[in-house]
Amino acid sequence: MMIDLAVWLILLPLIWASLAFMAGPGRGARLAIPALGLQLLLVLLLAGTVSESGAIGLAVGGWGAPLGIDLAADGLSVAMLLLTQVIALPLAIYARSYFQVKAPEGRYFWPLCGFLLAGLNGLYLSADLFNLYVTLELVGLAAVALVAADGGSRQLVAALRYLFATLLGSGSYLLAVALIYAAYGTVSMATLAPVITAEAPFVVWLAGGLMLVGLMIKTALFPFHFWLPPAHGGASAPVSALLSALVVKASFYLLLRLWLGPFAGLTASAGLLGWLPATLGALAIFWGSCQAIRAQRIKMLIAYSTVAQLGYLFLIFPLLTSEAALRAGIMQAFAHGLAKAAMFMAAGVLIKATGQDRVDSLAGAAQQLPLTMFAFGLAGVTLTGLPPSAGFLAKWLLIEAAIGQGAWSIAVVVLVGGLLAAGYVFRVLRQGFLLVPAIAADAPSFHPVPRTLEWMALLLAAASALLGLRGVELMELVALGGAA
Amino acid sequence: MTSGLLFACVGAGLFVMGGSGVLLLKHLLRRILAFNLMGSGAFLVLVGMAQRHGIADPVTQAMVLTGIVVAVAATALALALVRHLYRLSGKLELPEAADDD
Amino acid sequence: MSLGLSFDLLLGASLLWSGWRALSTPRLDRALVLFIVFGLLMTLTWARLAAPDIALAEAAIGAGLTGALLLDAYGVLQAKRLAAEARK
Amino acid sequence: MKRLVVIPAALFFVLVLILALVDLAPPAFDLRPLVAENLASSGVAHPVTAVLLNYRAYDTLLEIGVLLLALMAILAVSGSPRTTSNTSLSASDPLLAMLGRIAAPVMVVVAVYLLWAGTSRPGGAFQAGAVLAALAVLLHLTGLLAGWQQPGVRLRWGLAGGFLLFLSVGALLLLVEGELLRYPPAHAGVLILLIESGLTLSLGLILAGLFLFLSHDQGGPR
Repeated sequence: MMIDLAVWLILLPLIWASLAFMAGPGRGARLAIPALGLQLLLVLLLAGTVSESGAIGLAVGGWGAPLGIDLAADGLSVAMLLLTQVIALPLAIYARSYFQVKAPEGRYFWPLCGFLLAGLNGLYLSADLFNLYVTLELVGLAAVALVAADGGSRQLVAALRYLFATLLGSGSYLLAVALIYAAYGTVSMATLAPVITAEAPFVVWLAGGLMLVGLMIKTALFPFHFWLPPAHGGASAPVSALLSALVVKASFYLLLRLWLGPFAGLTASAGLLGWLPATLGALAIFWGSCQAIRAQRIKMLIAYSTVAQLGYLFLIFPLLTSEAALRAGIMQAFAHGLAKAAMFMAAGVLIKATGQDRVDSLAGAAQQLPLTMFAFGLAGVTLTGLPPSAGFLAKWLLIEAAIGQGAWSIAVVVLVGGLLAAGYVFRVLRQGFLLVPAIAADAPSFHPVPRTLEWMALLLAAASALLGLRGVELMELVALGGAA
Repeated sequence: MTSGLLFACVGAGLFVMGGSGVLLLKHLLRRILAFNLMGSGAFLVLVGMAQRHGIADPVTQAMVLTGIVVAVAATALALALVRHLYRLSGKLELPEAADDD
Repeated sequence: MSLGLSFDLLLGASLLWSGWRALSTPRLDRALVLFIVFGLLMTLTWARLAAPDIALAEAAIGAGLTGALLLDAYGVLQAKRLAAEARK
Repeated sequence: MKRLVVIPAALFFVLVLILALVDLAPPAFDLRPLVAENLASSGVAHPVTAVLLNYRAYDTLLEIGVLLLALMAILAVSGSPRTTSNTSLSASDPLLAMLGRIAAPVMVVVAVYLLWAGTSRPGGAFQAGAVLAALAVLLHLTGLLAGWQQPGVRLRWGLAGGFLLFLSVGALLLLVEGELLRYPPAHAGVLILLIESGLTLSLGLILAGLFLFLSHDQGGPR
């Protein structure tokens, strides 16, 4: 009975998305928000079930792998599902007010968003390599469509870049699935895990490499990050939040799942392999942070910060022999997800209020929009990794794992990355809190903004800053039945 | 050599050709063609390798049917973006470097 | 070498050739035609691989619909270009 | 510059890949016997249809979702509805119009045949839907059917109806049988035919929509 919960997490968004489409352009918020509330309830129940009785699996159609498709929910999947629903609900409430003011961009937001969430939930639950391909495409195409929806030519260029990158990524993944099927005759992860060993034929190594590269492109790991800043920086604020907080995490999750699951035999035999993503991750932290410090537009600053923060996720790969590294990765995914959603939402409020998106134009924002600037500041605390935020806990866990295994270089990267993050966060806060407009007449006029927008940004920011205090429960969940 | 294996090798060639095309070609319509070649190549590897001993495999055939539909969906979306971009800017190529601000 | 295999070799070579030319030929209209030819060759290939379902889908969706979409897009782009040149 | 990296890398990769493919041992698992054994309880006689709509029906469900998503994406991208002047029917060649009128009933019959044939031999909802879509495109080209702009409520129901029907059957089976899309063997055939009929109609509309929504967009660079 309880496993049905997991299936409804995929079915519900598909249902409300289709109904929203049938209801017509711009409609669907009143359906989506209660449904998202229900989804959040379901995922909490699912988390309870999994922490009581361990990982659960289910065979769609009653056939079971390898003939049918299996779904599986373990601690890792449930953690990602939880992150998705926790962010989606406040984001939907935010989006509802946001698009009320500025209608045309949001005409197809609800159906597209529903399909995107269904794709994400489906991806976290799937245990079948080919089915994962379909969910990857669902997520990728929905995300591209959201970036492009009713945008100008700059947004279209960004969307096209994103589209070709994501198609290249999923194409590589598909070829890898074909190679795996050629070698073993099945695409079920549970069936594959015991048979893929270090003595696997060379084709399997090629498949692993293709999946690694394909998913790194989709996660925008340096040097494949080129598509991310324009896409995330150019979309409308709710979409940017959705993309930066959730979508890029999906391909990271899949990489982690494959690394620890079916390909564990290969990754364990090639100990140095983990340093490839970790090195790129370190470069991403430096490159992304420096670009963020230089960026002129506030949303580009946040987008480059995403490039940097994604880097931390990849630092865990050489350390995965210990459970602590996995926990650090998931905690970082939560910290960044919550904080980045809050930041983009706050940026959306600032842009709506000032009508401009330059960092320089924020002078005096703290007097006009104290809640929003406070939300931005709290999210910034998480990104820099100050206690008691989730970001602090993530970095603490990561440094602990790194030092435990003698990987001092990773600890150094984490510390330097925190300083760089402080650099770009402080740039915005200094403008907002400390500077007053040079001449009173020059002060940007602030338009009134719905309070809901401010409160939702603050809610997520507060969650990101306070999660550090309640991190233990989450960590216990991740440990449960994780990494089969 | 069976036809399955032969076409799988052809598929490998098509995939790589299409992939390089997506990376290198400037004209957006050509990139869409290249993406389709890439997809067809992967499908040929999937079915060809599964049938390299000469017996038809309905599982991979069904997967490829799914894949073809996904590919046409992606192609249609790409064309919608390209046509709209052309309408707004008159351009059929992406600008060289992503602009920062 | 059997007749079937030599046919397959020829077919495989034509697939690679038409795919290559579709990407490299300088004229866009020729490229699109070559791409549709490529789709038809794929249909033949699926038939050779004992996959009639895919052959039907490839003919209808792969070559047919994708080809129609591309040609329609090309037609519009061409018409606009001609109109723009006429205005000059 | 980029070429100097990509082309040698591509050539090297394809060489390695082909060498690896050629000397690959036979796979450890073989799904063909499983497909054949369970065919009797799958509700259809054609193995590919059995995989598509029974064993791996969940893939197919999501794939229809992807297609519907692409259609919505096109609507979302193509901008706000503009003046309808450029979608008025073009005065068409009477010969073409006659061709369209003759072809229409024939193609509908072909679509129904393909749908029905799919249970026992090659064919099925996709192919039948594609034929319906081709019919719509043909009618458009012969001037009998206008290009589509923003879809009205009936068209939206038609576009999403097949997907929603598939989804409802899946959800119903989850409630009744305890697993998503687990057909009771006695009713599998009927349920699959029901799903396929809905899909044929919606796929026909969606595939036609991909063409017709895009092709109404004739405006030049502004």
